[in-house]
Parts: sequence; structure tokens; C-alpha cells
Amino acid sequence: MAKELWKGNEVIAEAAIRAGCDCYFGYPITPQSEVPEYMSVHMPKHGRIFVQAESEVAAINMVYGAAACGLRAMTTSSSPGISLMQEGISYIAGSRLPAVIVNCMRGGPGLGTIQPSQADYYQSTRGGGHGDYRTIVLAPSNIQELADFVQEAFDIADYYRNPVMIAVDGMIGQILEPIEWRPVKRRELPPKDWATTGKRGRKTPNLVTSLFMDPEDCDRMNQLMGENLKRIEENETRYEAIGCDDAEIILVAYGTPARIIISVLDELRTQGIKAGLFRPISLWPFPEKPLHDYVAKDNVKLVLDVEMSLGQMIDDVRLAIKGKKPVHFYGRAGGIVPTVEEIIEAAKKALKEAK
Amino acid sequence: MAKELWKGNEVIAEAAIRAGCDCYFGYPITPQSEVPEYMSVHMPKHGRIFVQAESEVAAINMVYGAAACGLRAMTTSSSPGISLMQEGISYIAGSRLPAVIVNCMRGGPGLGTIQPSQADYYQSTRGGGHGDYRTIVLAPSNIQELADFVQEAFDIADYYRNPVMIAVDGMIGQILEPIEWRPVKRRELPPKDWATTGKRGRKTPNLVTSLFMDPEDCDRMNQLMGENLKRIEENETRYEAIGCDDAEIILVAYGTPARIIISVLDELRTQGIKAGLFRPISLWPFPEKPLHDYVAKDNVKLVLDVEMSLGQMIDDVRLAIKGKKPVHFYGRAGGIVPTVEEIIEAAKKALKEAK
Amino acid sequence: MAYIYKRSEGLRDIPMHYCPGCHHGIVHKLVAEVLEEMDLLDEVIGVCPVGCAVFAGDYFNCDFQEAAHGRAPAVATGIKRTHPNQPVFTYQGDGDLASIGAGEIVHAAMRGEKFTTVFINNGIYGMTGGQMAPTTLIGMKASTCQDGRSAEQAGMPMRMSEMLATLDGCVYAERVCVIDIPNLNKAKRAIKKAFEYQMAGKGFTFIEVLSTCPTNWGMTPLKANQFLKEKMAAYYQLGVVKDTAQEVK
Amino acid sequence: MAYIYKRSEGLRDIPMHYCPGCHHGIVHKLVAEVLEEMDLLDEVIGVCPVGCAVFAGDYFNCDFQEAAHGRAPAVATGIKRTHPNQPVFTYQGDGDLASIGAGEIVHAAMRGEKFTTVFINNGIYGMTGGQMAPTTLIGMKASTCQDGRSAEQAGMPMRMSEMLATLDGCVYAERVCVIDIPNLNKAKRAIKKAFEYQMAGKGFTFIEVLSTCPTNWGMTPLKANQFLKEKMAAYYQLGVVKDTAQEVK
Amino acid sequence: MMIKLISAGFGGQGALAIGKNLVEAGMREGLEVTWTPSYGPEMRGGTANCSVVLSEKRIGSPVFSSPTDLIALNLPSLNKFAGKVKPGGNIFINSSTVSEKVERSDVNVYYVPCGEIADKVGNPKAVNMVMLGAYIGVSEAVKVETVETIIREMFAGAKEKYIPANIAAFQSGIDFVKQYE
Amino acid sequence: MMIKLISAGFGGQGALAIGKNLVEAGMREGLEVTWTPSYGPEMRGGTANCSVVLSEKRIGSPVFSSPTDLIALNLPSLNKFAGKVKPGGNIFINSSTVSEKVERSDVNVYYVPCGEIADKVGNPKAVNMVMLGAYIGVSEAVKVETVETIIREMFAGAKEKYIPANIAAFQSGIDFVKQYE
Amino acid sequence: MIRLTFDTERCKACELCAAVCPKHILALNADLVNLKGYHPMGCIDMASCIACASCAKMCPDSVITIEKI
Amino acid sequence: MIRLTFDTERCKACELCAAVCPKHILALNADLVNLKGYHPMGCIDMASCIACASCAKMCPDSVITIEKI
Ligand SMILES: Cc1ncc(C[n+]2csc(CCOP(=O)(O)OP(=O)(O)O)c2C)c(N)n1
Ligand SMILES: Cc1ncc(C[n+]2csc(CCOP(=O)(O)OP(=O)(O)O)c2C)c(N)n1
Ligand code: SF4
Ligand code: SF4
Ligand code: SF4
Ligand code: SF4
Ligand code: SF4
Ligand code: SF4
Ligand SMILES: [Mg+2]
Ligand SMILES: [Mg+2]
Repeated sequence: MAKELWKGNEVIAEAAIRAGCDCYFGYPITPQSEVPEYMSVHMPKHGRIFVQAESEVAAINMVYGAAACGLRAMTTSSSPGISLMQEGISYIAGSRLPAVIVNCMRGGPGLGTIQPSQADYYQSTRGGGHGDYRTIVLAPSNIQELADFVQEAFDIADYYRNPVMIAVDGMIGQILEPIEWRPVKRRELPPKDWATTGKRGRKTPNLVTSLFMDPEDCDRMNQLMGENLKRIEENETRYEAIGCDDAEIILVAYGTPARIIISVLDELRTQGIKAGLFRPISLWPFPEKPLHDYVAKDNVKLVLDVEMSLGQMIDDVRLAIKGKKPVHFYGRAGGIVPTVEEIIEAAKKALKEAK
Repeated sequence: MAKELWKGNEVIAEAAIRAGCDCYFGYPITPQSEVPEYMSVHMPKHGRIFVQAESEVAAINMVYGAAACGLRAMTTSSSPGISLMQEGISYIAGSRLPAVIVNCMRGGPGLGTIQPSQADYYQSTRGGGHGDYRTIVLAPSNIQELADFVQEAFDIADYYRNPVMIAVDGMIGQILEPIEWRPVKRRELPPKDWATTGKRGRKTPNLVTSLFMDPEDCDRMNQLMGENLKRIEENETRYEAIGCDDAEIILVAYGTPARIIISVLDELRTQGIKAGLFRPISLWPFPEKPLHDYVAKDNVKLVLDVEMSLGQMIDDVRLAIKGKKPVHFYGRAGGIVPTVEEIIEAAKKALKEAK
Repeated sequence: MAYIYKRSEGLRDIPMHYCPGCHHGIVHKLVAEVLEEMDLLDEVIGVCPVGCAVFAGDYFNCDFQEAAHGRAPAVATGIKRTHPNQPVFTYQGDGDLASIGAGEIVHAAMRGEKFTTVFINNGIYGMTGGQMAPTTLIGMKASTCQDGRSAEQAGMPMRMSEMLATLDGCVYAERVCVIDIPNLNKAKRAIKKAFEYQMAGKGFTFIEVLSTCPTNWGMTPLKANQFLKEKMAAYYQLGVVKDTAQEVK
Repeated sequence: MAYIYKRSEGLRDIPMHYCPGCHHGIVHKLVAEVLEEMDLLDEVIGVCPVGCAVFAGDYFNCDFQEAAHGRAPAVATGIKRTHPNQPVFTYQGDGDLASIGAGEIVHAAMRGEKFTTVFINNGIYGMTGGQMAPTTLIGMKASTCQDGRSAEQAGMPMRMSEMLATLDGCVYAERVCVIDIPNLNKAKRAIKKAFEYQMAGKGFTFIEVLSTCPTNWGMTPLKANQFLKEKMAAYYQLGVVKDTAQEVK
Repeated sequence: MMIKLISAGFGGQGALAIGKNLVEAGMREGLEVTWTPSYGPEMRGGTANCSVVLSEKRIGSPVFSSPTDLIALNLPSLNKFAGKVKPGGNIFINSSTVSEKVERSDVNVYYVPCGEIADKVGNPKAVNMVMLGAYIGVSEAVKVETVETIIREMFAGAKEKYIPANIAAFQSGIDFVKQYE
Repeated sequence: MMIKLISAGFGGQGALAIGKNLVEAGMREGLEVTWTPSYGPEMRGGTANCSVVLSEKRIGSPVFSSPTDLIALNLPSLNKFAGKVKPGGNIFINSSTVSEKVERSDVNVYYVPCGEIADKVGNPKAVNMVMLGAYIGVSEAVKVETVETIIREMFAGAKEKYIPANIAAFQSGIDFVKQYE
Repeated sequence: MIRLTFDTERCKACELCAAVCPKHILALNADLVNLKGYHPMGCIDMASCIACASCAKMCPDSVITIEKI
Repeated sequence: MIRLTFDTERCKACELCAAVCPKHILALNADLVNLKGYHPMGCIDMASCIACASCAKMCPDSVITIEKI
């Protein structure tokens, strides 16, 4: 297929439509308002549903209602809006519903700035909501991956009955890049026999709930969810490693910083420094073992974790590396995108300190 | 002073009043509704303010408004309600406001159950809201500590201009125990010259905001906050260690499981097993170094992390231990409180596996 | 041998947890009967609140979803928009609907979402043990206003039907109660009309049922009924508040 | 040498970021002038919204807080309850107040919180680039209703003043605009009255200012004024909606 | 001494108050005490219980799986907890509403017709006071006088007139279990 | 080839569209391309700019601190970015609205009176088309024909009548910079 | 003939049925206590029942079934 | 005498002032462009000004100051 120029935010919307998203509920927020705008035009054209919700709280609960009927439901927002959705996401996870949520992260905390950021890593991977649940988090670093992952996300969500989050820094939503609308692999999906479709002759009604008054039941439900999460950890870990095999320094980054680091690698190698990039694609489940194995090798002196935040993924990096090698950090917060030059300098500084 | 029998939830309220809490805003939720109930009666008696908010979202924003005027403001809730406050907490942190928030955790996710739980550890310590911020999290494990910590919390919040969370599992809110209203140490506090009190002759008006449109400003603000957080990490780490000096197994737990483990230790020692308890009191900042140092000693074979969740603090335990010793886990979720017997069995099983 | 009265097919054969004399049980029955009579049980999707009626989904013999506290109207919007031909209803208490969920109900009404809301106004937070609701009467005691609600501290009680009736999307709002058989019959007719309007695609329909909470009012069920009649109905006037088909009274 | 008109002391000497002809700037001036005239600048605490007026706190010459989107009424409650003798106001757009913040404004009005809300109804989300607001007129185009708002899809536009006026705690609600000098003068008088009522402790006061957003309406400022006069004011009637001191008109 | 008591009954029967009185008395006598309630989902008519620990040394767990003592004011409570009582422990049954018998032979069972006794002293509401008396009569967990002082303080002031009837109910409970000696 | 261009101006002047046309053309010619916008807080009247990368190999960073080329349609943009252009790079200034001169001598500066040129071809709105022409005339980043095809497609259908005027503006830009050769 | 059946284990003794019975023939049975701890409702004069079904309609717990036999 | 001062750098050329001037003496100055890129507003006939202040009151950006000198 021919390449076409697409803007990140519109790709999110179009990819969802191509994946059979039945309904979209959202509330405008920069830098992702093009998503509801695109949806408002195109969902009705496909006979699908678009509702501009009165708030992010309402949006995520509309997603709940539609998802509980067995439909493919989606919402998108940016950091403050995602914070408001935390109770709803916890309900969706607790009721074992599939849903797709996109967070175009901007600088926080609070109102912050509308510039891109990655400071919602904790919130995304640890569940900013209450209780023992996890959202599967995929972090594309270019528009092509964005197109692919959003499409896949609906299948993954249905497959595991668990919400899937696509986490991009706001910049990815704004970039215009050529992409190809290529088919993504489709999974065989379990029937949604739990959905509230109207009883329609079924003997017992379906009830979608996260309420388990008896703590024994609630524990059981949690353990069941825990097993599901383990299954996800086993099967859905994704990453990309570039130049890690002979690297003396491995840079770990996702999203925009990861693609910036591709330029960094070239530059460092020209300067005679063997640098590699380890890019987690699934932030949860985090590719713990592959990262560990790369870093454990003798050629690696140290790791430099690069984030558009004060350091959040670094917990997972450290957990993976288990103290085997020093982990350095370079991060910019509040909407600043680190430059190639800054990262090169940070890498050299780390190497110097390591000597 | 004489001991008095107090119920956990009422201690939260009374301690706040004694600490000079100027205003309380809250929304009822089991298992902590006695807090707003107590406040509704006693705050007006002290000429202070009680408002039953229309929701947790409103409550945390009322706290914001009052705190930004320089007052001691507080709210309390339980898991789903705390999820709804995440945006507001991020705003409070981003605007560098002091505030005290109590979470009486119940079983989740979603509506879950009203029974006690510790499944909001991630949310509390990693900031369930967006952006780079942290709440200071204190986890009392009996009513006396609850009384002390709630009082101290107001000073700590003012001192660092950062929200402080008291995280208790719902059971601690319900227990009736003898306590003493003993004076807590008071800090010298910086003047609140940033507060919006009305301009009153000041040359420039005060503006409390978390908005920093220019990402350079926003980054600067974040770095500043980051330094503040470092200061907190250096000064505010708390823990208790019982029998860790000669332990072959160290159990790590906080809150109710920690006190249950006191019974476990006795029992294990009678059975000839040297067990110790490491109890983080500040969940953030986590007592990483002390735990590391205890565990690193030769006598320790392994660590058993015990939580009323599927395992959340275990990340911090692992980060502290850096792979030096095996970390086992025992947890019950969804409102189940683990019994002495279960924990003993888990400890023995872990020891057996280690051999 | 014929039944003159037996439990509606709309309810499952499960004992309810409601307190003695609580009106939740009565209103459940009325809704179930209407659904059965209109032959909607196989089609309808209900949404229960967080509140004492949190278990409604266990009791009704139809598909149900449990919404987060106050969000039933948003959940129902998600359902109804994607199932425009199936009946959908929310069943909500006054804490749920008028307090934390005020934004959601107002917007569902504004958008004219074509579902029915059954609103149990018992002037109190039942499930959590009797705190003040936005609908608690002035002077009425609750655990967060132990000397009785005062207007100065907490404002005047909210009349949700009247407020929602200002929105064009709300096509029908009626306030009823179930303290005696005539009122109970009226309540049932109102609920039926709401579902009829819904199925005809008219817009948002709202039935406010003044109800008792004997437990948290600290009264016997019969005393509670009397209080409802004398005090509550005096502030919250019974009757049709809005009926676009029939012209407002 | 005397000034016939100069910038109010209530505003700081900082250029505003608003688009050419945007009414936010005009309403800022009116509020500032009223505060100056009533000698409240040293006492007042303002709360700005998330919306184009997010920068109001930089422009006004008085203490200000920046609230989360829609939560200004809750923030103002936190301020006013603890500072009952100081003037407090929120300044909010229609996305902020009528959409995400509907619950908070309704409850502040219900409780009769003694602060003033200046509500900028421009029928659109200005700051985020022109999405539909709950107040967008039927047929009016916005980026999330590019063929114009339809009642079927999005409901009829909300009349916030009328809705809030149903609540007893709201003692004064007036709808004004600033498209010409007579209306501008009326708007200023309304704002002043609201602050006077507030200082007299009467209750919640609400000034709805029909406003233009030339940028997102895609019109010149003058065309936008005309649209406001002809279309907007036809649906949103100008004038006093409620005035408990003066009896409702 | 280390008492682990579960006191259980219908909401409103006063099972929780029995526990509260015990820990209040224990505290006054210098014991370490904790009281932990547990409610079902129902507001009324459900079953409520509390776990009480009275101990001479620092209390670890405030909850436990096997009580040393059980007070069961209604049948569901008896069914739920009777099997969990430690061998050698005590079970107190309100035989006015519970007609079932305990089948275990490794525990001491006391059938106290609390309703009838309360009626007899003219204080039908004081079912739980009777049971409290019975429990203390057997267990001697705290001193009788301490409890009496607490009762007196509880009804101090306007409700003073209720003191004699409550003390009478309490005393009758103590008296009733003397037969088991 | 690796072009890193910043195109900047007042919102509405078309600085972002210049970048979009370039990446569209680049893509059609088989180049790797990215276009990243950056807005100020103002909705209108503020300054907007975009970062464009055109490259023969995989693009890493879509943003950069030192552009190889700068298009400045207004003064604030020139002030903000002129100092950051790589030595040897190109700066294109809309001299119709910017009267300032660039003081650096290590870059090539092109003063293009876009307003006047656009007026002259009878298409006063096509300021950005003139600048696009000027930029391509100098940089030869993409082929003239590719851009012309894109312009034709852009105005296909009802707006067809605008094609000649836009192509004329574009062509005048190319012609204007010939003097710098 | 009319048969009134009470599902006594479900009765919560709220007396709402008794209050709406036009014949005043419903009363709690002080001699019984159900598993929930209530004295359940019963009919003290079946013969007078007019089968108006008011009691059954009103009962929140669907305790009462009425049949014509 | 009346002095009208325009803070031209702040003018955004919205023309709201001109629209309310009863004397129709305000117009954009096509010869000037301010730093924001607008042709700023100016008075084309000072002598006719009646100092009604309508323009100044209306200006959203407080561009206009009016003095009696
Ligand atoms: C987010 C959240 N906040 C608070 C609660 C606690 N809560 C449960 S039910 C309830 C109110 C119930 O009152 P109402 O809606 O009037 O229903 P009723 O029980 O009176 O029928 C509250 C506050 C909750 N579950 N979730
Ligand atoms: C929680 C949250 N959701 C969404 C946004 C994005 N947002 C910013 S302003 C705004 C709406 C502004 O519209 P309005 O309130 O009408 O103000 P105007 O700009 O029109 O004056 C929105 C949706 C946000 N900042 N926070
Ligand atoms: S608490 Fe009140 S509302 Fe809830 S079931 Fe009991 S009586 Fe009904
Ligand atoms: S976008 Fe609209 S509301 Fe915002 S400043 Fe511009 S004109 Fe005003
Ligand atoms: S059917 Fe009518 S008359 Fe018979 S018992 Fe019931 S209410 Fe009374
Ligand atoms: S109404 Fe039902 S529950 Fe109440 S007393 Fe009568 S039969 Fe029993
Ligand atoms: S003061 Fe009046 S007359 Fe003079 S320029 Fe202004 S509007 Fe016109
Ligand atoms: S109203 Fe002000 S900004 Fe607008 S044109 Fe006149 S002077 Fe300029
Ligand atoms: Mg209620
Ligand atoms: Mg607006």
C-alpha cells in the first residue's frame, strides 16, 4: 500500500475505526483534541457512535457502559483528563471489561503545560486508580507504530478482558509522518457471553459488576485477575533493541526520546562510543528479562535511562537490572523534549563517571 | 496523660483538630464515614469549618482553595474516592500546596468491597495523578501512631509545601484501642507568604497556580519540586525494625499486617525460627537504605513481603534489596486480612524453598 | 387456581437485603412489574447505583450493570447510544444522583438521552449510614448534621425534578411516592409512562420517588411513611412536574 | 489634566493574550472596574478557570487562584467558607462551568455559597480550539459538530442561569452582554450588584455574559457581535433571570 | 492472660457493645486491649460481630481465626463461629433466640436465656447486659466493679434512671452462670 | 541529504502549511519526512512554528536545536531562531513585514518581499506560496513539479480557480531568489 | 376461595402490609421468630379477606402471594 | 482639550472601538504594522471627539486612554 501523510492524533482515530471501534466517548483536551474532532466526523459516517461527553469522568463511564454490552469502546485524553478517569479505569478493570484508552501525555503536575511529556508512566503502569489491577500499556514511538498498536489494542483488550492504554507523549500526537495502513494480526477472540445485551432468552441475566461484598469472593476475583495479569506478562512483552549486542552503554527510553536516541546512537558511534538503545514497547508488562539479559553482558558498563520526566520508568529499569550495573538518569520535565546534544552529553558524562 | 479508648476514624478527626486543622471537606464513604461525622460535630465547636462536599472531586478542590489561602486543610476518603481525587492531588502538588489526605483503604478494584485492604500502595506512593510529584505517605499500624502521625502531618505538609497522605487499611479506622493524646514535636515553619489572603497592601498580588505555559518554566518548576522531594527523602524516612538483627527471615509489612506479624514473630521464635519484622512507616519516602542494610547482613536468608494486596510494596522492597536476597511474597487481596497462621505457613514455606 | 398476586417475573427469587419497610423493595417491584407487563424483560438493560440499591442487579430478572457512584447516567448513555432500540434505565439514590452524580444526570437530561431514570429520594445516604444528602429536609437530622440540616450551612434541599425540567431534553418528570395504595398505583403508572415515552424515542424521562429510610431516619416503617406524607411531600410536591406530551401542569 | 478613561487599577499593566475583539478582555475590565470602585482589590480573592481565561490571574491586580477545569466553584467554596468576610469570585467559561463543572456550580448554588460567578458563555470551547460546548446553539458549527450542533445528537443548549435559578441558594442571576455601550453598562451594573449582594451575605450570585469567540466562530469581531445579538440573544434571553431582593421578573 | 473473644449477633442486639464494655474495663484495669468490628452489607437485620483482645502484653494481631471465647446472640453467629472456637474455649449462647445446641464436646457451652432474664428484671432491652454479666461471671476477664462503674458512667446525667435496671440485668447474668460452676 | 527546517510566523501566515507542503512533496519523492508543529498559548495572533526533517535515511529525532534552514515570516520568529541556524545554513525572511537584517555572516540570508510579490501576482493571501517557492528555488529540497502537482491537487474541484494564482505566487518566489545565485 | 401465602422467612415485620389492609386482618405473629430474628406477619382472619391484594402489592419483600383456589 | 492616547503595540485591530464611536472618527492605520502584526487603531479626526469614552470602555485590550488636558 502507498504511504500517506498522517498526523498522529488523526491516526489514533482512524486506526480505531479500522479496528472496528463501535463507539467513542471523549472530552476535548490539548494536545489530543483532534481525536474527538476526527471521530465526530467519521464515526457517524461508518454508522458508529460518537458522543462528546461532559467530562472525562463521564467519558470513561460511557466507555464502561458500552464495553459492558460487549462493544469495542474507546476514549482518549491527556494527563489531567486521564487522572479524572482513574476511578472509572479501576471499575473497568475490576469488572473485567475490555476498553482502549489513549493518553497523549503533557507536562504536569496540575495544569502544567500543553507540551509533550512522559510523566504519567507511574500512573499508566501502576494503575493510578485503587486496587490491584494493571492496564496493558503500549508506547509507540512513531506514527506507523501508533497506527498498528491502536488497531491491535482492541484485540488485546478483548482477548484478556482488560483495559489497554496507548501511552504517547503529546508530540507523537502532533507529528505528521508517512504511514502505511497495513493489516495487523488478528487474534481469535473468546465470545463475550458475559455482556449485557438484554437477556433475550438466556436463563440467568448477565450482571456486570466489580462489587464483591464478601471479601472471600473479592479475594478470589483478585487472584483470578492476578492470574490473567501473569498470562499477559508471559505473552505480551514487547521491546526493540538497537545496537545493544556490543554496546558499552545502553540507553533505555520509549516514545519520542527513543527516536531521538536513534540520532544519538549514530553520533556516539561516529565518536567511537558504542551505544545501544533498549526501547520498551510494552511499558506494562515491562520487558524485564530481555533488558536484564542485555545489560548483564560483559560489554555493558552502564545504563542511561532517558525520560521526559524526573524519572519514573527508572524503577522498572532498576528492578530489571537488579543492581548488576549502574543506572544513570537523564530527564527533562514539564514539556521539554531533550535534544540529541543533551543526551550525548549525558551519556558521555555517565561514562566518565563510571571510569 | 491517661489512656483513653478511641476508634481509629475518630482519632483521625480529633488529631486533625488538635493539630489546628482549619477546615475539613469530605464526602462520606465506608469505612471512614465516622471522620466527616465527627468533624461535622466538632469543627464548628472549635469555630472551624466543616463542609460536606458534593463529591470527592469537589472535596479535594475545596481543600485546594483553602490551602491556597494558607490554611490547614484536610480531606479523608477511601479507595474509590481517592481515585477521584487524583487530578486534584496533582494540582495541589503542582501548586506546591500543603494538605493532609487520609485514605482508609478498602478492597478494590472498582467498587470491590468495604473490607480493609492495602491495594492503593502504588496509587499513594507513585502519585495516581499525572505528572512528576509525590505525596509523602505515612502508614501507622496502630491507633496511637495514627493519632501522632495525623497531627504531625500538618506540620510536615506545611514544612515542605507538599501534600501528605496518611494511608491506613480500613481496619485501622475501625479498631478501638487505648491511646494517649501526647504532644507531637512541632517544627519551625516557613511563613506562607505565597498564600492568597487578599492583596492587602502587598505590591504584587499572589497567584497560586500550577500552570507554566512555557515548558522551560514548567521544567524549572519540576526540577525545583524534584529537589524538594530529595530533601524529603533525606529527612523524612521512617521505619521500625523488630528482631531483624539476628533474623534468618525478615518479614516486610506495614499497617495491619505488620501488627499481625508481631504475633507471628513470637510464634516463629518459639518454634525456633529467627524471624524479624521490618516495617516501613513512611511508604514514600521508602526506607530503602535501612531495609537494604538489614537484609544484606549474613544472618538473613530471605525476605518475605506481606501485603493485603497482590503485591505492590514489593517493588520498593526489591528496589531496596537489589537482588541481594530472594524476596518471597504473601498477600491476600480484596479485603481479606491474612491470619497469623497463614503468614507463619508462608514464612516456613519460603524458608523451605530457600534451602 | 389463579394468582391474584404473586412476585413479578421481573424479580428473581432472591431475598433482598433492604431494611424492614424500606421503599427500595417496593419500587423494585413496581419497575419489575412494568417491565414484565410491557414485555421488556428480555430487552432491557438496567444500571444500578452505589447506594443501598447497589444490589439491584442481583434482584432484577434482566441484564444489569453496576455503575460507579453517581455515574449511572453516563453508563446508561454508553448503553443507550449503542442500543437505541432497547429499553435502558438507571435506578439511583439521592446521594448518587443529586450529589456526586449531579453533573452526569444534568447532562444526560440536557442531551435528551432516551433512557429512564428512577430516582429514589429518601433524603439521606442510606448505605453509608445516614449522612446528609442534598435532599435532606431543613431540620432533619443526619449523621453529618446532627442538629438537623441548616440552610446556612448546607443550603436548601434540591428539587431535582424541577431543576431537570428546565432542560429541554427532559420530556417527562413526575414525583411520586408509595406510602399507600393509591400513590403506589400512581407511581407504577408514572414508571410505565416513562418507559412508554422512552420506547417512543421522546427523550429523557425521570421518575422521582419520595422514599423512606426507616433505619437512618430512626423511625419505624410506619412512622417513616407518615413523616414522608407530612413533611417530605410538603417540600417536594407530588405530581407531574413536566410532561411535554401533555403540557406542563 | 484629568483622566476621562484609563485602565482600571484592578488590572495589571500586562498585555493580554486574548484574540482580537474577544469579550474576555472587556469583561475582565468590567470586573476590575467594579472591584476598584467598591474598593475590594485588597480583599478579593479570584478563581480562574481552565479555558482562555486561564491567564486571568496574571491580569487582575488582586490575589488569584487557578482552579482545575470546572472546579472553580469548589475552590471558591474552600476560600469563602474560611474567609466569610472577604469577597470571592470565580470567572468561568461555558466548557468549564456548564460541562465538566456542572456538578460543582449546581452545588455551590444549592448551598448558597456567598461568592459571585462571572460566567462567560461564548457557546464554544475557545482555548482548546473550538469544540462544541453545552451552550453551542443548534446549527452552530464547532470542530466536534462540523455540520452544526443537532439536538438529536447533542441535545438543546443549556440555559445555565435558568437552571441555577431553580435553586434557592442562588439569589441573583442575570444574563448580560457587552456588544455595545448600553449593554456594557448594564453588564457592569449587574456585576456590581452581584458583588453587593455577596458582601451583604445574601447568597450565591451569578452573572452570565453572552460573549463572542471570533476566532473559533470564524468571524470578525464585529460580525461576531452581530451574531451574538441576532442569534445568541434570541435563544439566551438577556435580563434578570432571578433577583430575590427585587422579585423575579 | 490472653483472651480472644468474638461477640456476634443481629445488628441492634448489642453484640458490639458487649465488646466495647469489655475493652473499656480491660483498659481501666491496665490490660492491653483492642476491639475490632466487622459488619455485613445490611444496615439493619444483618449480622454484626466484633473481635476483642484482652492481654497482659503488647497485642499483635487484633483479629484472629480461632477465638478463645464466643458470644453468639443469634443463630447465624453461632453457625458461623462455633466451629472455630479453640478447644477448651467458652461459647455463650443467647438461648432465648437460639434453640440449637452446640455439638462439640471440647468446649464449655453456656446457654443463657438473656431475653427471659432481661424481661424478669424489667429491662427487656438489656439482653446484652445480661450476656455481659454471664460472660464476666465465667471468664473473670475483668472485675465486676469495673464494669459497674462503667455502666454508671454510661448512664450519668439525664439517663441516670436507667442505671439500676442495667446493673440488675448485668448482675442477673453473673448470677445465672453460677449454676455452671 | 538531511534538511532540518524551521518555518515560523504569526498564526494564519501559513508557516505551518509551508512545512506540510514540503513533507508531502518529500514523501512523494521517496524521502523520509517528519513535520512537527509547535504552538504558543494564543489561539490567534500568537507565533506558531513547525520543525521539518527531510532525509534520505531513517529519521531519528523529529525535533532539533539547530536547524539547517529557517523560514521567518515575522519578526518574533526571526529573533527567536536566527541565532540557532547552523553555520552555512539558510535564512529566509519575509521582508514585507520584517525590516530587520540578520547580523550573522556565516549563513546565507534571503530577504523575500512575500507580501509585495503576492500582491503583484494578484494573490495577496499567498504569502506562504511565495516563500515556499523561494525556499525550493534555493534549497532544491524537492522538485518544483512535485509541489505544483500538490498545489493542483489541493485546489482540485470547486476551488480549482485558485490554482493559477497559487502556482503563479509559488513560481514568483522561485524566480525572485534567482537573483541570489 | 382465597389463599394468602406468607413466605415467612422473608418477612421483616415492617407492618406496611397491615397498614394498607382495608380489613385490618394482618398482624405480626409474636409466637414465631424467623431466622432473620423477626416475628413474621400473618393473617388473623382469613375469612374476611377480600383479596384486594393491597398487602401483597405493598410488601417490599414479596412475602405475600394471593391465589384464588 | 481632549487627548486620546493609543498604546498601539497592544492594539489588535479588532475595530470594536470604532464600531461604538458615535463620531465615526476611529480607523485602522494601514500604514503601520505593530509587533504583533496588526495595523493599529488611530483617531482620524481628533477635533470631533466628544470624549464620550465609549471607545476606551469597549477596547478589550485597554489600548485607549482619554485625558482632559
Ligand atoms: C466514589 C465513591 N464515593 C463514595 C462512596 C460511598 N457511598 C456509597 S453509597 C453512598 C451514598 C448512598 O446514598 P444514596 O445514593 O442516597 O442511596 P441510598 O443508600 O440512600 O439508597 C456513598 C456516599 C462510594 N462508594 N464511591
Ligand atoms: C480535566 C481537563 N479536561 C480538559 C481540559 C482541556 N480544556 C482546557 S480549556 C477547555 C475548555 C475551554 O472552554 P471554555 O470553558 O468554554 O472557555 P473559553 O476558552 O471558551 O473561554 C478544555 C476542555 C483540561 N485542561 N482539563
Ligand atoms: S439503609 Fe435506608 S435506604 Fe438503605 S436499605 Fe435500609 S432503610 Fe433502605
Ligand atoms: S479563542 Fe475565543 S475565547 Fe479564546 S481568546 Fe480567542 S476569541 Fe477569546
Ligand atoms: S388481600 Fe386485601 S383484605 Fe386480604 S389481607 Fe391483603 S390487604 Fe387485607
Ligand atoms: S409488608 Fe411484607 S415484610 Fe412487611 S410485615 Fe408485611 S409481609 Fe412482612
Ligand atoms: S471618546 Fe467617544 S467620540 Fe471620542 S473617539 Fe472615543 S468613542 Fe469616539
Ligand atoms: S478596540 Fe482596542 S484593540 Fe480593538 S481596534 Fe480598538 S484600540 Fe485596537
Ligand atoms: Mg438516599
Ligand atoms: Mg467557552
